[in-house]
Amino acid sequence: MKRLDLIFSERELDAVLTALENAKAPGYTVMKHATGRGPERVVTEDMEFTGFGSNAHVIVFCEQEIIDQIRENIKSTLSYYGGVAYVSEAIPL
Amino acid sequence: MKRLDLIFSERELDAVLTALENAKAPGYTVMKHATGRGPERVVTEDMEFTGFGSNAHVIVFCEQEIIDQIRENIKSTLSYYGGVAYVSEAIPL
Amino acid sequence: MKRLDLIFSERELDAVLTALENAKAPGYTVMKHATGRGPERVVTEDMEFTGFGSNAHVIVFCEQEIIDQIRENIKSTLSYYGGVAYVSEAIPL
Amino acid sequence: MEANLILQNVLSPPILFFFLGTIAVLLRSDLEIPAPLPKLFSLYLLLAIGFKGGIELEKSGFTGGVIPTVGAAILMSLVIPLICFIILRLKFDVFNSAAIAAAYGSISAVTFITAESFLESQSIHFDGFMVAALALMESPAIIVGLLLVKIAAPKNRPHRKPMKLGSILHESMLNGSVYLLLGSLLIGFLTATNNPAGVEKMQPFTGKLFYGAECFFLLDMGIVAAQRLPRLRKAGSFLICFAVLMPIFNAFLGVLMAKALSLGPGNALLFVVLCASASYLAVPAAMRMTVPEAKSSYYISTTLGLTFPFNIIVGIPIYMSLVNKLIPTVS
Amino acid sequence: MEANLILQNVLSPPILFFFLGTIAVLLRSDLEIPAPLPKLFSLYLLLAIGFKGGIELEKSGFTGGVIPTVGAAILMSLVIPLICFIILRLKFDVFNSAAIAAAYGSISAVTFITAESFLESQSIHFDGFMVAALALMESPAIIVGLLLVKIAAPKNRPHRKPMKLGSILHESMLNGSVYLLLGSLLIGFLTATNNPAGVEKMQPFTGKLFYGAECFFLLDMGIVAAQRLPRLRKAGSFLICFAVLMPIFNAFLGVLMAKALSLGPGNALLFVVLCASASYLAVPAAMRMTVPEAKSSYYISTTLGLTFPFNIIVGIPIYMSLVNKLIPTVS
Amino acid sequence: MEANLILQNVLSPPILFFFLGTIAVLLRSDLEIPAPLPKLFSLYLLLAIGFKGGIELEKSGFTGGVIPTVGAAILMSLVIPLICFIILRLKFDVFNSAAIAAAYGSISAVTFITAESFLESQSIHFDGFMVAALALMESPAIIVGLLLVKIAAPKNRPHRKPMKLGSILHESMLNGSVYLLLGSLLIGFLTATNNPAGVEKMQPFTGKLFYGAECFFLLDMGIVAAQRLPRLRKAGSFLICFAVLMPIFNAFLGVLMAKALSLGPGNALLFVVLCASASYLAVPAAMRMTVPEAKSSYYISTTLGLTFPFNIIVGIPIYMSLVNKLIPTVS
Ligand SMILES: Nc1ncnc2c1ncn2[C@@H]1O[C@H](COP(=O)(O)O)[C@@H](O)[C@H]1O
Ligand SMILES: Nc1ncnc2c1ncn2[C@@H]1O[C@H](COP(=O)(O)O)[C@@H](O)[C@H]1O
Ligand SMILES: Nc1ncnc2c1ncn2[C@@H]1O[C@H](COP(=O)(O)O)[C@@H](O)[C@H]1O
Ligand code: NA
Ligand code: NA
Ligand code: NA
Repeated sequence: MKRLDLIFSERELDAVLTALENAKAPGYTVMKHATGRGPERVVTEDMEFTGFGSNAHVIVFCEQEIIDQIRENIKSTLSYYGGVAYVSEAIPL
Repeated sequence: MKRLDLIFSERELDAVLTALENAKAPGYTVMKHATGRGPERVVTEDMEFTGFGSNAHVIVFCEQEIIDQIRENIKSTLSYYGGVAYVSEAIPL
Repeated sequence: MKRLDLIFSERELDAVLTALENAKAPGYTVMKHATGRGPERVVTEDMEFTGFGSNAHVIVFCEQEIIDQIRENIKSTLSYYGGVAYVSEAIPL
Repeated sequence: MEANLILQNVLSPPILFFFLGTIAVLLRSDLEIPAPLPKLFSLYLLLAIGFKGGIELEKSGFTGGVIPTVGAAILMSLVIPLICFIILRLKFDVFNSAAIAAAYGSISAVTFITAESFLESQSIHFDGFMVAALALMESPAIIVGLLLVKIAAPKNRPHRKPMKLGSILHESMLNGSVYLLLGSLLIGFLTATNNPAGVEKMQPFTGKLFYGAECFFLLDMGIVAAQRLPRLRKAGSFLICFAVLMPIFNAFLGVLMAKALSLGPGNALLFVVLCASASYLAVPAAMRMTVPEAKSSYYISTTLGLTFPFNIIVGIPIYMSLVNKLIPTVS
Repeated sequence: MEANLILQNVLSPPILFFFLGTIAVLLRSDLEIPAPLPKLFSLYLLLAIGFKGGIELEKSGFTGGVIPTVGAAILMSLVIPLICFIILRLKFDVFNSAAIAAAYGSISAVTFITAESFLESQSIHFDGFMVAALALMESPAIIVGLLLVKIAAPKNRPHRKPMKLGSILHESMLNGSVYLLLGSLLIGFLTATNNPAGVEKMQPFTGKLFYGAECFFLLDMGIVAAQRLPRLRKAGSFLICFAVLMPIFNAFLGVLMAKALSLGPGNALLFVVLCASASYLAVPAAMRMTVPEAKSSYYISTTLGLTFPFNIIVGIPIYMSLVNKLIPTVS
Repeated sequence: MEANLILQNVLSPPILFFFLGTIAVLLRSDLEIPAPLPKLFSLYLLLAIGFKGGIELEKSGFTGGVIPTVGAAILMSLVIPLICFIILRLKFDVFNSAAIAAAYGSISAVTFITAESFLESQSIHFDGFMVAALALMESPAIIVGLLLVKIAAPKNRPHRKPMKLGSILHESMLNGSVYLLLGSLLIGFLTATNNPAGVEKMQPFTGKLFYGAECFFLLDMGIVAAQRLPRLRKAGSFLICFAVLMPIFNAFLGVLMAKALSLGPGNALLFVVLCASASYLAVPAAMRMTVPEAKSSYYISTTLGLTFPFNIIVGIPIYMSLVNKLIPTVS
């Protein structure tokens, strides 16, 4: 099994969750109110104070095939609005 | 060293933490207010708005033996009320 | 690529972020309001109720060299005030 | 006349703010009230209605209609889930039927508050002890729901913890919102009895601020309800009809009971609203933990996405004119 | 006389709490107002100024100066970004220039509130319809900013989604804070028209509580502004000068326009403050999503770290004496 | 008479809500006030008592007993930790003894507030400058605690950063709650001096709302205190006795000092309460960062789980009758 970590602007949450649903992800977990800094933009921390502009951290545990399907849908969102996506190994307890 | 990620209803937090203590986990971190969706139930997101029903995300860094002990105590809680548990590798910095 | 998870008192956040900047980390994500328990101190949960004393969870995706540089700056902070730091593997999506 | 009442209701600030929230979702505005701020308002509202109810209860005392009315309210919260269960079993399994039935047997505090505001705007008197009825209708409905599951579906539950009566009672009585409401009622009562100055000093917080906080909370409820609406479509037309027709049917039951109790028009409306409204907080929270087999999207999208808006927008004025028709006022 | 006005302004509770927040950061105190509490106050303030504005709008009606004043305000929010853009292009690329320009064309609701409190403390009359101007100046500035990007920089944007007019309008009009402000204005208006008792019942929440909540929010703004300040140094001296001189220039434009509209001194000051203030909420949120190429640290550290404090501390009293000088009052 | 005072105290809304929170935990209800909502109330209460204290301080001026009383309060916050330290060293190491001692030398703002409400309900006069004493007792206790660590335990601290005097002062003076309290006091004073209208406009927020917000916060404190209680059992009987007997001893010291200062009964009670109460906010936050070797469960479970409830429930009325006995009122 794989673990996918997605971190991106909360504003894109609906788009990303729809992409996950379309890729038939078996489930996901969303943590809001994350802040941070990316390579180009000192974005999110600047704007957290009003509730605008903070990030969402989404975790998906799923099989490799689903990761492959998620990739296409999500990459364009992340490249436009910023955000990161990383995959690592995970074994069910 | 291993990293254990547990995601489950906040309501079960006490039960899970007690299980961790009993298994002699060296420590743990709790993040509340996580929402999400599981394979069967569109549960948590539906109920976050009132503060009821959101998830907790618990991270434990520990040795394999402790993982083995945690497994038994926790599996029944997760299978009844829902939730996920995954293990991955982690090296102390 | 590596994934670094740092968990420590929110009070040390500025010091840790400065250390990350100095190590030229390409970015990071901060999640506040984490609580927990460590091997020696039953600290954080006790104090979350007032907003003092909760932990921050910082995630950094970066190359091994940067991890090496982060290590030195951060270890002293974590050993004094408590906290954990673990590294694992991560592949960009 | 109904149309007139509906219009007056719709043009009150709480309902207007509810619409503002709903429309925000429909237009895809990014207006959001982030957690846990809505919880602040829901805790505040429970504390304030409980406290105010306790003060009124002390004024009215336990004489007259108090005991029979509260008793009748508890009876309704036991009977209504049974009727709902029978109807729902036509389409759903035991788990889902029991969970939805429990929600409709229970009450919605915000619907109740909205009805109170409506009565105040019409200068119609009502009694504080109705809050006691509100507080006492939540637990029985949960108990009936869980007993229905226990009786009708013991064998279908593989790998499940056995449900004990103790934990059923615990879940139903010590639910956070039931507990806070009853506790504040008691505190209000004790304060009014022993400490009139304390009542005075609480007034700016629990009294004056209430209407504004209600508006703010309804703004959030509008957002939340509109977010639940699309899921209702997935739930199918049976549930959609149920979510509108069942409250009306329960309102009829309520009016008949109110007539039998010879309640005044204000209390009668509140009684009817308690019967017609459905819980989207306490009951779902309890069901999620104790009947995990039931789909929460069913019981939440119906109660919150449809029944709640229906009741506060058109239900309350309709029930009012029903009350006016069926219960003759002594002039 | 200006010094006297400045002193009076600085010694008012909102400004004192702003300083308290600023100094907390400078002294490295750990005073913090954790998210999402500031959001609670910003939502509350928007709801309350909208609602109160709607009530006043109903009182004054749409006669007299309402339409021309609001029209002029919209015009200013279209013209100011163009001027700013031209100046900023001397130093910055199209993306950054357009984003900063949009911020200065738009408004800061908290600056507006502070100016209202200032006028009240001076017992100078102003009209509620100015809130309508406030609400209507946000969107045009965003539209101009996005159009500037669309026109001036289509080819430099590799791999970017094409920006559609529809989504530009959506982003500018349905932004959470614009939406809440306009919606509350409408609700206030409707309530005042149809339901005077409702106005009365909202008063403790939207009226009485306002000043205190403003102080609390300004405490947070002080913290946030001081945290942004160091980044401004990185942004360079051009932007630092821009952040102080541009508001003064815009204030001059505003005074001339106010004179042309023959506004009374209270309305004139509010008009000037709208021109001089810059947005650090709605516009940055919109720009971050639609012009991700622009550096948010530029448009936030200027508007929030410098222009905002400048305006509320010394700007408002200076603009007041400017108004007093240039617009003779009928005595 | 004491029993009567205790009963009156226990039947006031703040204490009743405290019980409601405590019982919720004991009965395992899921009532919860999620973070950061309690922080909202604690910030609000600090701001409001500071501001109101500042206004009162302006009224009373710095004449009469102000300077000696505040001086005596500071003295107590220096002496009490020393006494506590000696007693605690019988059982604990330097780190834990110093941390607990500092907590008992410092104060609990909520205990102070509850005492003020108690006095108001008894119509006993007290002076606003007591808030200044409250604000000024926190830092010295922290300083003593840290100096005790520095002096008594330099060699036992391997791998630790050297503790500098500068950072001790910083930690003790610029702690968020001390800072907000002192800052609001100053703002209240400045506003009362220069801007009486501003005082009036703050009144609904800082004055009227206070009692209700206090109740809400005490509901949360009840939950939190009850959650800490079980850990106290682990801490052992020495600490349990300490947590009840030490406040009583400190109260005696306080009464003697109050007599020496010839304070009126209201001020005397507040003075005694300052001596008897222990900090569970500022001091623990400071100790956690500067003396990480001390077990926070010790200093939090004693101060919050036992001393705080003891003081607000039975302590205040007992201290009142002590004051009444030892300090004869001029009739
Ligand atoms: N290397 C990284 N490690 C962890 N989080 C990151 C990293 N880079 C970016 N992020 C997160 O992704 C968000 C968007 O980054 P960006 O794409 O640069 O706008 C940031 O605010 C961070 O929260
Ligand atoms: N595949 C998954 N990946 C990440 N989180 C999950 C996954 N499945 C379930 N969860 C989380 O676990 C919670 C409970 O799921 P369930 O067991 O289906 O009720 C969900 O609300 C999610 O937060
Ligand atoms: N083994 C662990 N696994 C996960 N989190 C931990 C672990 N140990 C410590 N932590 C986190 O680090 C914080 C500080 O721990 P300590 O260094 O013991 O004070 C705790 O409050 C936890 O949030
Ligand atoms: Na019902
Ligand atoms: Na402007
Ligand atoms: Na003390």
